[in-house]
Amino acid sequence: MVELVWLIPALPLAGFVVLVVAGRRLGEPAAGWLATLAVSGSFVAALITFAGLASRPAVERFYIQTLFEWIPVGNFSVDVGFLVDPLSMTMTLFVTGIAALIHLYSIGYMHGDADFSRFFVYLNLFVFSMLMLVLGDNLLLTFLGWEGVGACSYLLISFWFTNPANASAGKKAFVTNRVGDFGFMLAMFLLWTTIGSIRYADVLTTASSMAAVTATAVTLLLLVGAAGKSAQLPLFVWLPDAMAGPTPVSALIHAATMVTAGVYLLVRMNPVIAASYDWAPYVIAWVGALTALFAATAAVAQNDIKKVLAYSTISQLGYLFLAVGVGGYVPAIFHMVTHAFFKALLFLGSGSVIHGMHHEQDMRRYGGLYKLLPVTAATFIVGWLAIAGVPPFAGFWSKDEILAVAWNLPGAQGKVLWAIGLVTAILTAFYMSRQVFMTFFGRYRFGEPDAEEIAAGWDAKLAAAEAAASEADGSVEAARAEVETALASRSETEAALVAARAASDEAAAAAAAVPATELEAAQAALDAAGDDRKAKKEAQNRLKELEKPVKDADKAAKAATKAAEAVDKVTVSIGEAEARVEELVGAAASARSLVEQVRAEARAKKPTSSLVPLFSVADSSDVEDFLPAEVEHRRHHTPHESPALMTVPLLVLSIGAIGAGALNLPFASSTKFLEHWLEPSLFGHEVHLGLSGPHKVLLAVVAVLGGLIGILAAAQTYLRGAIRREGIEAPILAKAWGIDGAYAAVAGGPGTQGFEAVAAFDRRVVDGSVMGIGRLVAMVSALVRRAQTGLVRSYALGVTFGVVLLLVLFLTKATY
Amino acid sequence: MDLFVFVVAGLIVLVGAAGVITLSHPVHAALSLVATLFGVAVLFISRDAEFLAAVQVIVYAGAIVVLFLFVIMLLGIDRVEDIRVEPIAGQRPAALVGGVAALGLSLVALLAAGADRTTTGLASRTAPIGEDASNISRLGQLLFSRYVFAFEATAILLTVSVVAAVLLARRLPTSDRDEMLAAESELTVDEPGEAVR
Amino acid sequence: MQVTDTWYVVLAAVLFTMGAIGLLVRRNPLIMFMCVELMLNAVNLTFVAFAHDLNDLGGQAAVFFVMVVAAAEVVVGLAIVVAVLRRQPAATADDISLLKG
Amino acid sequence: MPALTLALLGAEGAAAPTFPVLSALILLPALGAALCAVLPKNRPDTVRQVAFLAAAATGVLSLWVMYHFDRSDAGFQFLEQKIWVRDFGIGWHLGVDGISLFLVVLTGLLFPLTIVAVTPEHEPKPYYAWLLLLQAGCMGVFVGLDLFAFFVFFEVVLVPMYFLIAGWGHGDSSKVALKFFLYTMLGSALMLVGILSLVTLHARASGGPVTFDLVTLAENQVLATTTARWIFLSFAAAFAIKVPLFPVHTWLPDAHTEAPTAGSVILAGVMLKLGTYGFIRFGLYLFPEATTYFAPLFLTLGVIGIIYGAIAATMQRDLKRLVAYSSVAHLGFIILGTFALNRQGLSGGILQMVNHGLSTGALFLLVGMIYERRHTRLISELNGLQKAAPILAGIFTVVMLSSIGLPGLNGFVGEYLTLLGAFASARWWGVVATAGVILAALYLLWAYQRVFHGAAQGAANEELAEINWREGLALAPLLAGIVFLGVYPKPMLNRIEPAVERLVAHLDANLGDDFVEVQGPAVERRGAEDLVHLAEEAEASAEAGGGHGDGAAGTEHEDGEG
Repeated sequence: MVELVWLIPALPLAGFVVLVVAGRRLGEPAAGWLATLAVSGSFVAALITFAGLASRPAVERFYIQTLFEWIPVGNFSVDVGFLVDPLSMTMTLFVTGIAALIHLYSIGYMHGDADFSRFFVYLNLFVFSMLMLVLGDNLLLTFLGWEGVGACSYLLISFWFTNPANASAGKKAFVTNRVGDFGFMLAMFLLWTTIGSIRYADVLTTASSMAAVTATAVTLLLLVGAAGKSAQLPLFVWLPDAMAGPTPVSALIHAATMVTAGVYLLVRMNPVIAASYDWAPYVIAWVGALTALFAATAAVAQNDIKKVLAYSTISQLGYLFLAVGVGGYVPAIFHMVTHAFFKALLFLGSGSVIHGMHHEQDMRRYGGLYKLLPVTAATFIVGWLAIAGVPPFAGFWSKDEILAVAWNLPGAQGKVLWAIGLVTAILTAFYMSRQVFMTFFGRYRFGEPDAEEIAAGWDAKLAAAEAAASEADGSVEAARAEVETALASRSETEAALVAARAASDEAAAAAAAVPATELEAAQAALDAAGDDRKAKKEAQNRLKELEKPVKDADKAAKAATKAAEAVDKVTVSIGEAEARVEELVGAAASARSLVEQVRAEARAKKPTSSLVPLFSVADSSDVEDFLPAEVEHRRHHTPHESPALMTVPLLVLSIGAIGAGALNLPFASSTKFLEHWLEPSLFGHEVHLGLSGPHKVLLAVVAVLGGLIGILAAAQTYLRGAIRREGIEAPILAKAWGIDGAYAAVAGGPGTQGFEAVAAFDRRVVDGSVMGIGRLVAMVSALVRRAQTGLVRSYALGVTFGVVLLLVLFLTKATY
Repeated sequence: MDLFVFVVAGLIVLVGAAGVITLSHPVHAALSLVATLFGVAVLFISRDAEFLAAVQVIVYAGAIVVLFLFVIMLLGIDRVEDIRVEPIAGQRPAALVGGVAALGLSLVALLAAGADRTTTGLASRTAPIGEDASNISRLGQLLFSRYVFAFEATAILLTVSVVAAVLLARRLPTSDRDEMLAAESELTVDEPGEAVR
Repeated sequence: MQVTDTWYVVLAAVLFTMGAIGLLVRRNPLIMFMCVELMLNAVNLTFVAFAHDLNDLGGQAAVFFVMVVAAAEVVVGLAIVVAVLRRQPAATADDISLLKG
Repeated sequence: MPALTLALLGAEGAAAPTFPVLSALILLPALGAALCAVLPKNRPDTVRQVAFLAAAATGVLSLWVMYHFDRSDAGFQFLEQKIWVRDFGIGWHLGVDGISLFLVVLTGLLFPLTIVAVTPEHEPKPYYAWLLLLQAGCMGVFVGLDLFAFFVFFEVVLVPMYFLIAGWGHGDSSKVALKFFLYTMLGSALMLVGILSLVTLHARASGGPVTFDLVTLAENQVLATTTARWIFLSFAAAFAIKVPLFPVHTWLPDAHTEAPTAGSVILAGVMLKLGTYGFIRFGLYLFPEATTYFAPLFLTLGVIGIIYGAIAATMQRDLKRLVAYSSVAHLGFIILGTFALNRQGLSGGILQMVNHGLSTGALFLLVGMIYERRHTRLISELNGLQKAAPILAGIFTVVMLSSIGLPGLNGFVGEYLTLLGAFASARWWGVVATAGVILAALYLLWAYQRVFHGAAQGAANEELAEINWREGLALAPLLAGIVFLGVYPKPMLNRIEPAVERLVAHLDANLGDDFVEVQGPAVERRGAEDLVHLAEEAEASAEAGGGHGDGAAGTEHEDGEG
């Protein structure tokens, strides 16, 4: 039955291949089901193998299955083969089990995604790599899985690649892990050069004969690798960003399985750690403890529901390192398993919330969701109690063990580590409670604009007012321009009037100049003419010509009056225009005053801190019309519980989160199932507690009290508002003590400049010198070219001197 | 007696040469060249090379110089070279130095050997100049026996050169001529102003 | 006063030098050709002188061939000169500088 | 090519015992080139088919060679030895061993694939003729066992590449082609001096006749140490330029950038290997002492290449240039492995040559495809391509990961072995080089992110055409090789290792105590039963109350109910 081990990784691999080939054709949801089936199959295979292994006597629970020789060169040789022992079996079981659940969940979560099948391709590949990591019978095969999961994590983090943030997060994860892998590779090289093999069977059995210095070097190099993969200080920076990936990925890869690989590696190599100097393990312990504390403090101030869980994961992994460092391998694995359950649960729960909340991840916009998402809320609360260390939930047992082992460490160091662990436990309880309260309890805030949005609203309002004011000013200007034009036209018309009057006077004078006598004479002549046609005609003409000036005068007079009327009209229009200017100026003034008023209001009412008031509804009535669109959006969106596909895994996991503690109950040796199970793989390097019963009970009580304190503090803060949050959610915590920022600054500043400098050096100096030589040749030949004058006679001169030289030669050589 | 001949002929030769290189008018130069050639012919006789002397007069003075004169006439005799100017800087002093150096060195080479023995090498590999038969007949025999191939080659050479001369000097049909002119201008275009000094 | 062949050779050397200098100094292609002829004659003179000195007709034969070559050379050369001058009537040796680099 | 015709006559003169397959490997493409050159201009398709047939036939023949290669024989196989120029001891001496075998196969397969994948923009006739001539030349270099023949082919290779770059390249390709030509020519000139002096000095020192035969020259080392070192340097100069190593690498980015796609593929896939292959075959084999003497120098140059190339690649704005600089880094690994002078390093180096040929060749094909579609290689111009062309992006991802050195893909095996070897024999070089692995991820992933990720801007990026069947056909074998060699490199290593062992033995024989191959100690494999034994011991000691865990084993049974 143990011989079936090859099946465990084979099934996900098969699923991967099938999906690569036919995934798109299968489409949704068939592809998802296929993937799930493959992983579930490997879970079954794992169970069978487990049964086979368990059926053996304890110390004989080792089985190596070699498939084929992978890289044989000279004295170096590694196989593709599997090492089945209690440790790898434990990992395999919970990896495949949780992976199967998360596959199931993903079918629901990824519903409607364009790249549905691609997602499951990656997931299956990941499971395969993870299993290679766990089951590999040599360090190199583990490294294969190690890099494989890294690559899958890269692919999955940047799954929604159209968003640049996701893409760079994936790259960051990969590169940061590479830094760790540097250590891993060197560790392998060192092992091979010293003991000539990197197969676990050889390494573990010869470790005791290894020189302490070598062993220490290997341990520390492996620690570097593990710190990269398990996001410990100082290489943790990628994990918070990794939350950019789809939530199931965060649950599977960045909480339950991949990130625990570092711990697994260290536990696997326990004989080497044992062979190294005494202080070497403590380095691991301190790295873990500090990471745990650091991450917990950072988690307190996060507002993104997934970021909180991310830092919480880092912190819990710190616990595992702490446990490994103080020799508590069993507690480490124990907590790893329980953590896998409840952290996966929490992530999936948050995923369900995000799913229901329309992909909103900001906890400040949650609140009171337990009514709307009952199942999610219930399971999430289970997970919360588990991680907060409340008995009898799983987290309590495992965390308590770790603290006990730390305390058990002789000397003050143990106590300090224990204290750090305890503080971390308190913080853990606090921030998890904060998350739960902000998400599921309190007022339903989804529809409300939060502080930032209201602030934005105020800005919008102010902007609008200012726009109006400037518009008013604009119209004033326009009116003024009108007035100007009117005035101009009036002066024109007046000029026209003057001219007209002058003309009419002139005409009148002309009319007056005509003597009446002649007129009468003409009249008389006409009368006298009688029927003498010729005379009559002359007289008529004469008369006409005499009367002409009079007619002209009349015309001129009419024109003058018309001009006068025009002037009057223009004057009137000017009056109107000025009136309009007046009123517009008034309007502009009022608009400006309105701006002032709004600004004043804003100064008064615009929320300054980004903290939403949890207990009083933020007043957004003044800026109602100016709020960002998404607020409106959210108002019309009612959160909905996720489908069964997603809730079922939640329920299953919550059962684990409740009951996983039963794996290793400290009441009696007989109940320490996990410890006995793992014993062979630890080759007696496990530290056993030398503490009396009451002593342990006391420690447990302290731990529980710590957890309760944390919960109560959170309740005071986030349910009753008795404690002010400003002090707690400090910005420095929000950006995790600015470490990530510092890295970014170095990489972006000196780093980039340095690289640029190298590139420039390559361009200018290295290539420049080459091209320079070319230019030199060109210059020289240009000079030589001058010698060719093309003048026959100068060539002839050359010949002549040649002759002279020859003669000289002959004479010097000649003998008589 | 032959001292007198040598001096006179030598003077004629040198004066003629000087004329060639100093007289600016090509016709005058050609005439002084004739003088030189005659002088050389005389010297030939005094070194009992009668046949060559004859050829010298007939071919050189008779044919070649006349050819020169033809060409001069053909191209117009009016083009007189201005000897006072020297476009190439330092050409004349250099030429003088070079020439004098060559002369001096070769004289040194000659006189260093002493007056008694001027030449080295084997005598009479071909035929003695002696008095028994006329120089002409013996030279003729030599040319047609020993140097017959070379002699024939000269025939070919002359023919070829005549053909070449005809080809080169013939007046082209205008079209080709234009092409050639075009080609010429292309060739000279990259150095404008060089062609006309 | 015995006139040895050396005198002739010396004379030839002077003649040759004059020809050479003329070639270097003059620009008129025709006159340059004449200078070449001078040099050839100088050579011929040495040939004859040595022939006499060695009592060997070979020298004279050589002179014969030199003359032939000279004739051919003049013919071709003059043809070239004609061709060139026909294109650029005022050309001197310096104007034909197509080989200028 | 006079060389080939002469060779042909020689082959007829002496009746070959078997079919002269290696000559055929050289002649087939050469004849194909000739045929392409004489085919009518107006029938591009015919020319193309002829070219493909010739190249493919060569490929099949090379596969035949691989199939019939006797893995147990460490020496040269398929030997052919004909007199070429008797008086100078120049022979037509061909042979293949584990070192050259896979390079021959690579040369055989890469060319037909390139012909399938890429069609020239203009003048197919000369293009294919040059390409085939190039293949012939490369084959000649890899199978030639006579310094003269080697040099001839080494030079023959330059000419077609020059014309390919100058004629079918982009940008001011003629200038770049000239740079490439002169640069490599300089190295070759030095090497020619080296070859001639080696031959003559060898003849003088050994008192034997003058011979250009590699094996003869290598197998009896008669030169004075310093002389050998100088001559080695003259060879090394040529190879260093060809590889290229750090200070003399600047022709590579230019050539790659301006070259046509096929040119880049062949340049990266095959021609760079002339240098690394030369270092092993003509550096290490001919001058064992000098090689060990100068090893630190070349280790350093290799490491510089790895780091420097990676850094320079990170800052490139041109996708093709970036890949070119990545080649500088990868070849640094090969040099590192070569001068590690142990089996792991050498085998890794040889493996890496082939791997680099596959992955970088594929990368250049892909970049070329992008260029065909977008007519730009500027990373800033490209974005969000994955949306429009997921398959192209997927293939690019796989190739990229192989180039990064992801375990399970071919790139890793070679890289790992070279680093392993270097760590064993030259620890600190190995350590620094390992750091280079980090950078590899950096520049490639960054480039990938900028080109394929993000939202596509501009119609050209949004409507990028997916790869067509022809391109897929060309890429499929490369991908298959990438995966297969990553998962199961054993058959290849088995054929390489005997030759490498022979080289190491050669070093040992000629250096005696001055040389020891450094590698990890040999151990007998342990199995599960040993682990069981260990566990039993642990349990026993725990029962005894001694051992680790401060004797808590006893107490923990009593400890009370919580």
